[in-house]
Amino acid sequence: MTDFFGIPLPALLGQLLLGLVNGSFYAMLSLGLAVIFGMLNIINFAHGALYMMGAFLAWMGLEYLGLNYWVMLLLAPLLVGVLGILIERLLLQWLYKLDHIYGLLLTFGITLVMEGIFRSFYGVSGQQYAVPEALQGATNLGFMVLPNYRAWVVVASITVCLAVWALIEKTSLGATLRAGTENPKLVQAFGINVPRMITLTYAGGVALAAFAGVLAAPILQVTALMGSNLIIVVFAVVVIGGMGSILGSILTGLGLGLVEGLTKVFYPEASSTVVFVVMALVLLVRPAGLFGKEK
Amino acid sequence: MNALEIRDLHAWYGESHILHGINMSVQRGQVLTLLGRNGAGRTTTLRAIMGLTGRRQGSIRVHGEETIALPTHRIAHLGLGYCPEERGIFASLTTEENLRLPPRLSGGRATPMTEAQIYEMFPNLAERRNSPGTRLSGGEQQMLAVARILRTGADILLLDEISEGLAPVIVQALARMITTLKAQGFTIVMVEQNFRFAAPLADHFIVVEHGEVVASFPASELAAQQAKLDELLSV
Amino acid sequence: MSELILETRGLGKDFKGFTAVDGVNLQVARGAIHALIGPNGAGKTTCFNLLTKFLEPTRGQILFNGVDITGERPAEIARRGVIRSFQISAVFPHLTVLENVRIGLQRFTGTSFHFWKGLTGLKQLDARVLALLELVDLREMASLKAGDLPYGRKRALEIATTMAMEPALMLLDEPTQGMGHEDVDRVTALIKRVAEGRTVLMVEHNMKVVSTIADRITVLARGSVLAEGDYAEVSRHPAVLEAYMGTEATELQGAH
Amino acid sequence: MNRHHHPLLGYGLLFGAIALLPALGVYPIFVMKVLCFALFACAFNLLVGFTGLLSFGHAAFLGTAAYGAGHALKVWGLPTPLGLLFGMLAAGGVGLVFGLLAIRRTGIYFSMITLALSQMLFFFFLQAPFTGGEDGLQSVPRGHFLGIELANDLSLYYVVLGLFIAGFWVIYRTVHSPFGQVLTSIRENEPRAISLGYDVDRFKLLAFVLSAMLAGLAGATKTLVLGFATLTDAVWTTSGLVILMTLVGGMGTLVGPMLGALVIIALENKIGDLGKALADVSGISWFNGLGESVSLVTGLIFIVCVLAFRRGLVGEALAWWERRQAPAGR
Amino acid sequence: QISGDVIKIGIITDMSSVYADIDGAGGVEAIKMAVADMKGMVAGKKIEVIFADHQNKADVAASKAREWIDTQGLDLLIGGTNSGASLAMAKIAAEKKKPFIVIGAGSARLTNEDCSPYTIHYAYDTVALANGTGAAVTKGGGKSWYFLTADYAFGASLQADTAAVVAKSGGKVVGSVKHPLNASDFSSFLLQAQGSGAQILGLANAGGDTINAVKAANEFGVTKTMKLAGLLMFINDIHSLGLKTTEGMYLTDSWYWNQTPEARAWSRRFFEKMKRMPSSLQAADYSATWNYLKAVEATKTDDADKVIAQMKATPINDFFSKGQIRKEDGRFVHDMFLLQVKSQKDSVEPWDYFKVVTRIPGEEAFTKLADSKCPAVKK
Ligand SMILES: Nc1ncnc2c1ncn2[C@@H]1O[C@H](COP(=O)(O)OP(=O)(O)OP(=O)(O)O)[C@@H](O)[C@H]1O
Ligand SMILES: Nc1ncnc2c1ncn2[C@@H]1O[C@H](COP(=O)(O)OP(=O)(O)OP(=O)(O)O)[C@@H](O)[C@H]1O
Ligand SMILES: [Mg+2]
Ligand SMILES: [Mg+2]
Repeated sequence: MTDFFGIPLPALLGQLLLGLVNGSFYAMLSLGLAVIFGMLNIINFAHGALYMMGAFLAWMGLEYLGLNYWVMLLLAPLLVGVLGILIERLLLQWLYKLDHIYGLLLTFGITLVMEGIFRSFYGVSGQQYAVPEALQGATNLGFMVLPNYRAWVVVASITVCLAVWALIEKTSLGATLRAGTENPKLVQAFGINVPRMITLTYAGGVALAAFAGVLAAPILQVTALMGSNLIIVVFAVVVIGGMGSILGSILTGLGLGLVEGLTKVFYPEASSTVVFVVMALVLLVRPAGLFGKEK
Repeated sequence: MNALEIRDLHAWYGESHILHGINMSVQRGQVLTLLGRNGAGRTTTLRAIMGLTGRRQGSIRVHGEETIALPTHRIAHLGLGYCPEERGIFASLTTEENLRLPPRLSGGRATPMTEAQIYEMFPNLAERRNSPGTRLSGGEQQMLAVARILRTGADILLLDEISEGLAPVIVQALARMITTLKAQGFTIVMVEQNFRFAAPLADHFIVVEHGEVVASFPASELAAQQAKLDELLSV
Repeated sequence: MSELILETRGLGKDFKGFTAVDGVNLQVARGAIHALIGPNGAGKTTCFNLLTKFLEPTRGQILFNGVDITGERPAEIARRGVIRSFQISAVFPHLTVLENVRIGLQRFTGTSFHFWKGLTGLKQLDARVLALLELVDLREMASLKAGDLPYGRKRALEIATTMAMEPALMLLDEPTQGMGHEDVDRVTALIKRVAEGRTVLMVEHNMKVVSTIADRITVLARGSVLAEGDYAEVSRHPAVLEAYMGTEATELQGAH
Repeated sequence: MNRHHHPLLGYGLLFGAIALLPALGVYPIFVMKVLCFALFACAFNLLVGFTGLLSFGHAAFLGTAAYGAGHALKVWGLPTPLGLLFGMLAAGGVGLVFGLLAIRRTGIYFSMITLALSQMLFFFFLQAPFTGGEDGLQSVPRGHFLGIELANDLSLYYVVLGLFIAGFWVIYRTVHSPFGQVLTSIRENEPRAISLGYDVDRFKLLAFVLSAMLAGLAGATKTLVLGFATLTDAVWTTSGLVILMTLVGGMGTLVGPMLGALVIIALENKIGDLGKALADVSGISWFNGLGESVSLVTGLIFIVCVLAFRRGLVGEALAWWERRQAPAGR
Repeated sequence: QISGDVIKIGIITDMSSVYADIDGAGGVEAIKMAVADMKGMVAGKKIEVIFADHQNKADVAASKAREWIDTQGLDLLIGGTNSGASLAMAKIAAEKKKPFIVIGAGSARLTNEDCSPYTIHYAYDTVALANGTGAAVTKGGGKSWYFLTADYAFGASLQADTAAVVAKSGGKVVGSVKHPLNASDFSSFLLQAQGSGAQILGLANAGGDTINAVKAANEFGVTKTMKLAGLLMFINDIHSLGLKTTEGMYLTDSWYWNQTPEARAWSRRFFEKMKRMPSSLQAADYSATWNYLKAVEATKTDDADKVIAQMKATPINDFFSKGQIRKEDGRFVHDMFLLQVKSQKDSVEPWDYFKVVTRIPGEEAFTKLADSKCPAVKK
């Protein structure tokens, strides 16, 4: 058996695969964050809280209404999207012309409020959500036994990521979106209903977060604070990829999952710090991130 | 029916009252030129037509339809194409995407130009079609700004200082373009600092001063009005 | 010292495969007003950015007073006396007019890193500042915030700030752009006045300005030098007529 | 323009009032804690408000100095002033390293690099044996300060106030110095400052190190006051907290960050009491729960602040004052 | 002799963050129940309860404690969860000479290196947990151990203490992996654990980390080859994980609501108010308050030294526990319990989660005086 720094190769492959699973969460969350940043110029700190809501909605759907995983996988993003519309219309729309810091602060405030509300209703220990029946069990890949559900996570999130990327970078709708954030008034003067477009973009971005939340529910404990642990990493992913770069955030998300997977084998204590090491290194070498365009 | 009919238009930026009752009308197929000193309110007039200022008051009819209460995108769809003073090229879009950005206007009555026609008119743009919009030089950006509203089918063009910062050859090309457009039946409202550029093109002149119209005459009276005009435009 | 204050040899700049400036050999004589003209996108602003090292040249050399300064940082070049203005007006909007100019002068006091000192030491510069403001007719506005000035006055303030640096070579990027006729004439006269005893390299579209004050003109097109000479020579040059001035050039009237 | 005539008089009155607080029955330890954070926020503001650099890793300096001073006082047994100085210098050293790495980046990337570096430092503090992990470095002795016995809360109070005034004075001086003028010009228009021959990176670096050292002074003093240093001092949320303090108070104003620190620290410490008082007065028992909802209430405050008081409390007050003055002035 | 004519009891705990469920508002309620059971009066004076959220920040905890003592005339300080916060508060209490009862914090330092005559450590500590689970599980046949450890001081000491016990009981530790706090995804660590071939997976972590680790262990089938032992788990963790995932797990706790009729009776009362069963910490909150008030009643004073002397002299015997607070270091030495999680079909009612496997006598569970690092312990 071949060894790699003392770790058998199959074991290493297994770890990399698990890294990829986490990476697909990062990718999907940072994608939403990047879309929102790109289009609204808002650093949406509330992303983690909306991810948490997605997971909670999945649980609530099952608990109170008996709606299964598949229904909630569609419904939760929709509901969170609607919430996104409210947030954008009521709060964010006043901030577009201001420095990033205000958007960050406001969405941070939203995060605290949302987490506070969920915490006071459901406590902090969280709720249990079972893996849907169709995806129970595991597949033996030779080098490891991979739970089917994790495989599904990878497939689902990569598919969604690529679809969103294509939508934004390759279609004229995407071009309109990009232009709309740069100079909304002018785009509106070309006859495009910009405010509605921006609202829907935000809704779409947070719906992605909710989708990730539903995907995460069977893997992680559903708790009020599950998003706040993640948000800062996802944030870093967006920066490493290059702020607002859609492709950058997807690839960086996946890549970072792999790097983290390796760190968990070789220096496990540092596995949540490694993202910052990577970020510092990348920014020192490439000031605008891996895929970002320098101004 | 006039293509554009403005009555007693007032406009504000925040608390400052910029336009104090503008009156003007443009017939279909005509070129109207707004003259005036820096800061007289010409750009503001165009922006007010598009609904881009703060508060507006009065009446603006586009092809007879009242637009004072409409949101900007609805106004545009009545057939207006706006080329702003600061050009407004999008940095995140390539030249080509910038060009393709404005949609076909539902109320536009003109035949939209094809991309090929546009690239023929502005070869610089064809060459730089894949580079980000704001990486174009100042002048190239100006060309792009004009070019992109020709694709929409807009039949009323609002052009703000389009000859600004352009090389003489290009300015001449633009003059020819406007003559052609006029022949095709476009209605054009131009704001120009460059009188030499504007003079041969316009059918009608309006001089704006402190947000009011202080002179208004057809091109035929230009010679007669020259003295007054010089006085109004000089310091 | 040589006749030439600034010289470039084979200066070039590529942007991701697009060559914006290509093999430019520029020679600016000491004491001259040298104009750089050319169609839009010819690479004039890029040239300025290369000369002041706001952009890194892809190839070529820059010599100032015969010294190779290609490897120096922007601030170093500025300290040699090569001071630029910007195409879009560049003042410090929240500082007063007086403070704007004083920032320029302050560097010579050697106290710029002194965070423990008060501002009284700088007050002694005020007399010189006011003299400079006088030169550009801004003395009465000395205590206004620079951001509140009208556009034309901002450009004048910029020139005053540049003057404070005692520049050996001033680089002015379209100093009259976006101005009304009155301001254009005023600024033209101002440039003429401040050019005495120093060298000016300017980018300008306004042919009236160029023809009245430029001693020498370099025409750029598509990144390289198309022609060079005084106004009479250049304006007759067939390639220049075709690429830049067009058929109306005889009227001595540019875009303004 | 009358109010500009005696700015120092105004500060004198302010500090005089603070000096009197304990005599009025205000709890001195609370005020000391507020003073520490106020200095921290002022130091941060020197960078963001007057130089235009938004650091997202300022807790690193607070934490470094807190641990540094704590270790020097407790383990090495250094005299208190030297311990504080050591903490400050340690923070300055870290600031120099961070600064050298981060200064060349601008905007959000600058913020992110400082965040990344401070997270790495946090990891170091977590792993290093001398910090005591999440239990913290406990029982740091107060000792004497230039002959003053600090065990008494009141003598400590005046020493801390003195340190705060010294720190604040440095900031005031810096802002109103030739150096401060250059910083302002960099914040307003960096390319223009470069073209005037200023090596902006070196100016930014000095500002960064100054800010780090002052933040360090705050951290070291805090350790002295509370008697311990913990990971909380170095964690990223503390970097967030100082941003909030500065914004709530008013970025780019000298007193704003102080007020912001007061508001945030009071919120953290007193909201439970406030809830109880509200419940007692109004008879609505729901308010009793306020104490458990610090973060929820904080969240609401931020939302309101961003929507309605964007320039911060002091900034809004100044703007209001100017609006009132304007018609009279013209 | 009662200062300020009122007995003021203050609790400072995590009310809003990761440990809020195991103590938090429920802990406050338990204290209020004890006060209510005293009819709100002791030695003829009123009893008042105040509480604060330290948000897991030591400086908030310490400044609040100091402020209460300095300005509110606090008579008893109760420290909830979080060791850092409790250590900081212990310093204040010692300096100000006020009784401080630690309930929720686990660090054994509180009665060792950092002991104080004014600190009473009430419910449990990491040593007791290690002794309980480590010894019982090893003796029960779990000879080889692998640790999944939070990269924090409590994780490290939990692992070290347990490893020592395992070795003493004849088992061996084959490996360990450290994970960062709030790691959220544990699959990778679990795979490493599985690769070790050990029989027992010791979870030297807490709260959300333990919960997510257990979840992932189920998902990856680790539970089929290894038995899980939670070294710092509470009933709330089991409640939120559900029996299906936790069935068969071992853990050690100081108390279980269903262990005796008295405990059951009290817990039902608690349930009425909080709509969930109490954790051991919440029961300890009640017990500590009750016994403190009894001591005040007996001594007719709120003088810290006298009351503490009285508490340390009186054996404790209530629904929470039986035992004695050690004079030397303030450790409340009482029995601990090794619990095993029931399977779903064995669970007959809500919150019926544990089977008591063994009772671990207090003397075995807690640090022996001979091993104590407390300077006040004379050797
Ligand atoms: N966004 C704005 N907010 C406030 N005032 C404005 C704004 N834009 C323009 N103004 C003011 O409105 C007045 C008219 O400006 P406008 O731009 O319409 O002038 P103009 O005739 O187009 O002149 P220019 O030659 O400068 O383009 C000026 O006094 C200007 O200062
Ligand atoms: N940062 C950049 N990246 C890519 N291309 C650039 C960049 N800057 C300039 N260019 C390109 O280089 C060419 C020269 O631009 P430059 O701004 O120097 O022109 P200019 O001569 O100053 O024109 P104008 O008179 O219109 O201002 C243009 O085609 C422009 O698109
Ligand atoms: Mg205009
Ligand atoms: Mg240019």
